[in-house]
Amino acid sequence: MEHGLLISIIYAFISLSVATIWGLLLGGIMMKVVARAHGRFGPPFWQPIIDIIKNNARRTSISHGIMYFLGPVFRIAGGMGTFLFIPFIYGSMVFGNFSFAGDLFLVMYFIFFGQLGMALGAGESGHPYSAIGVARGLSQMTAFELPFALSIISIVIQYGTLNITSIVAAQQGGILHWTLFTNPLATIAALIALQGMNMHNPFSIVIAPQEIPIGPPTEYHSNFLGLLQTNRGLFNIAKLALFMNLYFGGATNLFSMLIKTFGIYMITVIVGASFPRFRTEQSIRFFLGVPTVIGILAVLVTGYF
Amino acid sequence: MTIITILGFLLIIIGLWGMLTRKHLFRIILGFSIIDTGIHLVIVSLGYIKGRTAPIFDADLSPIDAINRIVDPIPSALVLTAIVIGLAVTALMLVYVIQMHRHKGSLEISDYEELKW
Amino acid sequence: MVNPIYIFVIALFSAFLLPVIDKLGRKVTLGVFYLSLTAIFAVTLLWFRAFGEGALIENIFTAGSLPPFSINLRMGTIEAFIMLFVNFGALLGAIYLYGKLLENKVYALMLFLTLIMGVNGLIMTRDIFNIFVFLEITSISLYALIGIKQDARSLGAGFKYIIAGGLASAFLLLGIIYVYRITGNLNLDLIISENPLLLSKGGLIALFLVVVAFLIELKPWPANGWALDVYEAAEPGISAMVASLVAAGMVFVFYKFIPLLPHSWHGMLILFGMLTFVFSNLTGLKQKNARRLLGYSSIAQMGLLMAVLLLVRRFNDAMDIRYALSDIAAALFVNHFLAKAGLFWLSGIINKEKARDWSFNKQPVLVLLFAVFIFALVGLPPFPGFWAKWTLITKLAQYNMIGWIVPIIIGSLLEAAYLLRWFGATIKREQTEQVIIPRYKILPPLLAAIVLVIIFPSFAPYMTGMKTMFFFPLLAAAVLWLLDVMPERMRGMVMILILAAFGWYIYPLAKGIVLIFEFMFIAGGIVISLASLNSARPKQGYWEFLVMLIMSLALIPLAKSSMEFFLAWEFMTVSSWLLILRGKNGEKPALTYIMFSLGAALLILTAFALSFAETGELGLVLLSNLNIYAIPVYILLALGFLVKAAAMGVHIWLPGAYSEAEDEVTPIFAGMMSKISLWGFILLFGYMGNKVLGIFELPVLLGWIGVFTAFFGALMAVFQEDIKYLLAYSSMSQLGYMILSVSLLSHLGWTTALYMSVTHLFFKGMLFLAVAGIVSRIGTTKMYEMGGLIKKMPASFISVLIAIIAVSGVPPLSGFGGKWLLYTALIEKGWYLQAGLSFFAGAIAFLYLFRLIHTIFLGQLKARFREVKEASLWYIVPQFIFVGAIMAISMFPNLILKPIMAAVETQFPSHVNWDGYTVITALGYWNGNAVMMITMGVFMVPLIWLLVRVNMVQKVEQFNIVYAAERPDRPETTHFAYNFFAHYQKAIGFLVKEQITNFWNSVSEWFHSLSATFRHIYTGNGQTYALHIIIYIVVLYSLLGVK
Amino acid sequence: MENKDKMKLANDGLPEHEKPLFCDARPQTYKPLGKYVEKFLNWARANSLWILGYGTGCGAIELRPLMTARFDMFRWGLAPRPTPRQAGVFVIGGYMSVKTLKRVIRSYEQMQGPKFVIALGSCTINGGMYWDSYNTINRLDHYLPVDIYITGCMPRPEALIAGFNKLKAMIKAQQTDGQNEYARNFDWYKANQKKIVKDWNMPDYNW
Repeated sequence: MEHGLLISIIYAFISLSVATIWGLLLGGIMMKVVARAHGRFGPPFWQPIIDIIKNNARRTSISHGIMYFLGPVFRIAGGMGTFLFIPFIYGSMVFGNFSFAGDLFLVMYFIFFGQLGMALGAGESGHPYSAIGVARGLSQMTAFELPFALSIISIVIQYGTLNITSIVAAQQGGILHWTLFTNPLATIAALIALQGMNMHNPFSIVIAPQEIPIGPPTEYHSNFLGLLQTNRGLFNIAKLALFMNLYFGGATNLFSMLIKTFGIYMITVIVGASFPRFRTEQSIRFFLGVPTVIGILAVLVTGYF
Repeated sequence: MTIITILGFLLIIIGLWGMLTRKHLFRIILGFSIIDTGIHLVIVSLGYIKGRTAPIFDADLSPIDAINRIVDPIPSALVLTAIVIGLAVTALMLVYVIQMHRHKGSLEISDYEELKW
Repeated sequence: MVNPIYIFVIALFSAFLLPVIDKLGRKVTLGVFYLSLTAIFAVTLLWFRAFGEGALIENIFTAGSLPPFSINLRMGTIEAFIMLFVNFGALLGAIYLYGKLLENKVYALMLFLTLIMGVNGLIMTRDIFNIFVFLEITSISLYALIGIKQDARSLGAGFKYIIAGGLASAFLLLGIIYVYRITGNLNLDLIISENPLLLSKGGLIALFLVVVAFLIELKPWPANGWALDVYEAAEPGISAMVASLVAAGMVFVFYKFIPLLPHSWHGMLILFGMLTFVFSNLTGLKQKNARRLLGYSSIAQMGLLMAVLLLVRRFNDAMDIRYALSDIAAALFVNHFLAKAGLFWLSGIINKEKARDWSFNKQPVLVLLFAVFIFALVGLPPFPGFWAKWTLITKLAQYNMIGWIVPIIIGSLLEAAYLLRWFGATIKREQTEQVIIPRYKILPPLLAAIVLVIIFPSFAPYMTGMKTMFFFPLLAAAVLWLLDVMPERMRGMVMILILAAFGWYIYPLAKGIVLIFEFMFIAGGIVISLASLNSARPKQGYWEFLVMLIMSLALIPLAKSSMEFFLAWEFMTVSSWLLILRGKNGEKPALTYIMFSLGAALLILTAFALSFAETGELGLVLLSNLNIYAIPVYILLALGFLVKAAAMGVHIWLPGAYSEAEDEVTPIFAGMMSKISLWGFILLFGYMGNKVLGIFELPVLLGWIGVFTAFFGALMAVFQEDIKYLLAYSSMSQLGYMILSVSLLSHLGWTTALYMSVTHLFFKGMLFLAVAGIVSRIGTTKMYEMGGLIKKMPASFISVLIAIIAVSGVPPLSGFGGKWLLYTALIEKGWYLQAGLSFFAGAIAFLYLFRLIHTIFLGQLKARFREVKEASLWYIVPQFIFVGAIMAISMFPNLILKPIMAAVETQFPSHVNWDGYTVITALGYWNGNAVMMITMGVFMVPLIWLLVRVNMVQKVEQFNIVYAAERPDRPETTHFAYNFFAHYQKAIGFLVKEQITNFWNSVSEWFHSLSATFRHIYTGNGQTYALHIIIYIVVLYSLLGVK
Repeated sequence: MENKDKMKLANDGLPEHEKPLFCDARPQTYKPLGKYVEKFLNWARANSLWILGYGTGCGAIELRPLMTARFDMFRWGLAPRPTPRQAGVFVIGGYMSVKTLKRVIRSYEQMQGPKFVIALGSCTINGGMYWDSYNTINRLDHYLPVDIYITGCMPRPEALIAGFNKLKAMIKAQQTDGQNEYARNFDWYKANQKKIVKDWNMPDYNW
């Protein structure tokens, strides 16, 4: 740490704010895009922010217990932590975050922190749909983590490091240095996994409003839901930033970050708008099929040839 | 190998045959006795030296020239022991058969099969 | 010295005297009878003492002339030794038969005396015809004694025995006369000196007839149906005599003839002995009648003894033959003699035909006796059988007779299977009626057991260099047993004190990696044992076996020689097995466990034997010098340790063993005992490093096994409904990671393995203790019956929460360190696909961990648990000690990582740098401290936001949920818990079909079917048995190549 | 102590062993925050109306077209929500039978305040064509505080949109406060509800 604790906290705050707002707006844009695809106008793209304000403005709330109360805290702490361990913009002091604390694996495992906490909170609500949603989510998570992990292993072999900053550094100097081009197999595997991570169609089996009314957060409302929604924006950006760093050369300035994250997110949007939902076991089998094979190929190609 | 030896072995085989084929307990014992007799014959025949006398010292046979005139005395001694033992075993078998008959009223060996496996 | 001829004199004189003095009353007669038996025993005792003091072999001549003109007897060390036991057994047997002798005619006493005289004669005489005579004396008195019981069954059995015995003596007589005919001698010593004469054509036939007669008397498989019937039907006191002292006499006669046998016969005779050993035990598997079962076991033991007597002849070194005789044959003999006689006596006391009707678990004396005899027979330490098998197998390996080890192992396992199954079933069966124990009947088995216990040190070979502390587990268990009168909690405290003292004692001996293991075992053992103090209700055998288990675990890493290692290993196996057996439904899992453990132990034993064969020494260090046997030793050791680690394929013992053991013991199994296999691998890799077999690098293979274990363990854990099964499979999975990382053979790999094993101890300790606490309150282990317990048991919840975060590897807790190290190490080594699969396994872990915490603590509280209280402090305190430990090492990973890395550095060079709290490898870096701080920081921000507005929060109850506008009906229908991952099962459940369990079940089924098939040769018909004998003779004749 | 007990509900409809399973607190009234803060929050509330659609009556059929491309309710910040916990507007889809009233009350009470009710169709006003049915209620606002009635049998989606816009205007103007009204007149509402619903096996207030 070259600068003081207070400064780094301020920097982290700025970084978090920017990411959260951008993440929420991205969500709004997605809704807009989907609406246009349906031939609708759709809500304003800042709708997610209004929703969050509204939810926090609720007058009442109920609590099923301490774990229920802490669930959203875990969730957003997970989102914030994940984001903070990823260098957001390469070379930037403000957006460098706390990536000194750990490397790629830390980020990968910190993703679980929020999910686990949320699952526990949802579990304490006592609502069966919450538990079913969590069970589905975890099952699908195991499945998409496999191609993702293989892809990560492949690029770690490729770059010989787990340090995200170093991986970004290695991709500088032209678009052809991006992992997307130097290791397309890993990128494809990871991008398919990303669709699972984002849990939009066809992998929206956790929320599944038609069967298990939105799953885990069935009982969440008011400011709890506000926290969850905030996390949705932030966590989204954290994932996108990770993918941007690993596969798309990272970002050297705010603008390229905006472009790249938007671009990566558009993949999810397009896929989501185009496909109906899988059943749980279909989704699991899907991820363990072609994406995993691609991931294994990526590892074999980088590791053994 | 004298004729007596062969005869002895023949008896042994006949006895074995009887023992293995007859179902009646007494016949099995008989078979056993025949085997015994056969063995005794074999033993005696092995000690026999042609033209010599039994190893019993009496007026006709003094210990001095016995070495040239008697058959090998050890088989004879052995056969005496064996006969005694065989007798004892046969007697014991008969006692067994009587007791077995008393308990089960049967003399067929195949009726004593409840202990198996 | 008393002339041994007086043995005959005493026996015959009192035999003739008895009917006379019987007029004075039976008590007097019996007095004389026991007096004469004591006198006979005293004579042999004197002789034995004399030989102990260095007396020379003595030949006793009769009839005033020297052989060949007279019969001579010999009294040597071996004779004295055998006769000591024979006459001791005779005395005990007579005491046991006191009741029968009192009511039967006086002839029984006479017969008994003649029997004893016959056996003594068989042992001492050096004249072959005299052997025949004594054989007949023994046999005839035995036939008569069997008949004394006077019921149809024993008479039938006796008759079959007579037929078989008669056939045997017929052949013996023929053989003897031809031996005489060819050698002109009846004296064994003279015949031996003129051995070449017998090597002629006729001589061999004669010799064959003699030998085959004694073989028949030794009841070889399959020509032994008559013997089984006798064992089953005769008065147990008589069966005990047949199995012990008569068998002893026969074996010794066979031993006397061994010098005469041509070397070309040895192999075939050994084979027949081994066949008897294996197949008798195999046939025993299906046996339900207790005494017939013992009969099978006796016959098997005789087969083994016979094979051993011939095998030792092949040792090149005369010294070795002597040692082998005393260390193997004598040990086997004593072991079998006392144990089998004891068991027959016991069977007479219990007086239940069917083995499954035995039940006496409320009578500790019987339990103890049964345990001693069964353990001795199976060859568990410290009984002589254990040392005998150890020496036998090492010697066989040393003299390049590795092939013979296989039947010994198979036979031993089969025997262990039915004996230990019987033991387990008997101990677990609730006793319904008191077994009446006449004092005279309990004395003989008691004495036999005592002798077995006190005699064992004299059979422990190679005591030189073996540290006394390796017997401490036994000592500690004995001390606790003697403290039985104390209150239960006091005993527990004593046990913990013993552990602490033991830890103090061994602390100076341990350093580096060993110290880490000792820390786990001793500190972990003490903390986890605290939980066992929760109840003051008496727990028979609990503390004894617990202390034995923990101490033997702690001793294993301290072992310097393979002997020490194996002894501690067996102590561990036995004590853990008994602990599993204590569990409520422990019978079947305990059997599976002990079978796999014994199999593993035998593999390890074979490996050590091979190592000994090559290096000639027992030091474990010498494993690194191996050359010829390097690969087999490597594979055998690895297999043994894999079984202990419950790796994929041999894991089926694990779930039952962990789950059915008592709840307080399971954490010790999962947290500590499982680690011993890791120590095994460290030992293996540490000394032997990397080995290549064909194109396979063995550590790579092991690594794959490890990662598959991790994967399938996790997957199976996902589908469990029973919480203990879930945790058991989870332990299997974690062990898989450890095997994987230790197979890396790199600094990071070993660091990972050790780091994981320490943290695994912490969190598995917590989890299993939490479960124990919960189960103690709610009385079920089915997860779907729980739910919503967070409100009732918050402390347990916190501990489980911390534990599952740690297990899953989610930062900031210590589990992440393990994962990070693992992946870094794997990628550094280039094991990429393994890394991918272990990542998958790690992800699957989330499934079962969430299920664990959700279905127990979250969701809906059941009505019947509404009044449940928090688990007792005895459970909570140890858990929170572990919680503290986890938090500490999460915050300051250096606390544990630095010592581990330093310890591993003695093996592998380190490429790890430290920068403050940041650990930096070639690939990445990790700062546990900073991660913790940041996590706490980002946790506080939203928490404060919620707390600011906490006023508006209304606390609600469990049914205040959205339920499609309805109200929930019952918690049971609202709690989503059963078949939690149904969709996962649908997707990839096919991977965990019970194929491996089915495989092992069919292995068991095959053996039982084989057993059922083979035992059908025992038709029960005396004639068939006679035919068996004839066929046996013919087959042996043609196979021996007597031409 | 006495005061505190008064705050508790009796929950007489529940058997004794089920009483601990339900919260027995009374609903509270809430004061608005500072003027400008509340104004801002009301703006947000008005522009993010999450609907709990209770399609019990035939009127609900006109609710669905709102989500289609033709009517596109999303552009006004309206969105359907599958759980009452998260919804802010309760749309009652027409006639209310005795059986559904119970569920509607439960769902309404489970919504978090501030919450609004839009009653759809004539049936909710006076029973409409079912006014003399033995099985339906006539006036919904005897049982729940209704903010907006949309007349018609059935009302067209356009009418619904108009209704929603009216509701938004009312929220912004702070003219409607169903939650407080319900809490203030809780005993009256409850008495009315219990008059209709005979098998009251729920707590008196469904938190």
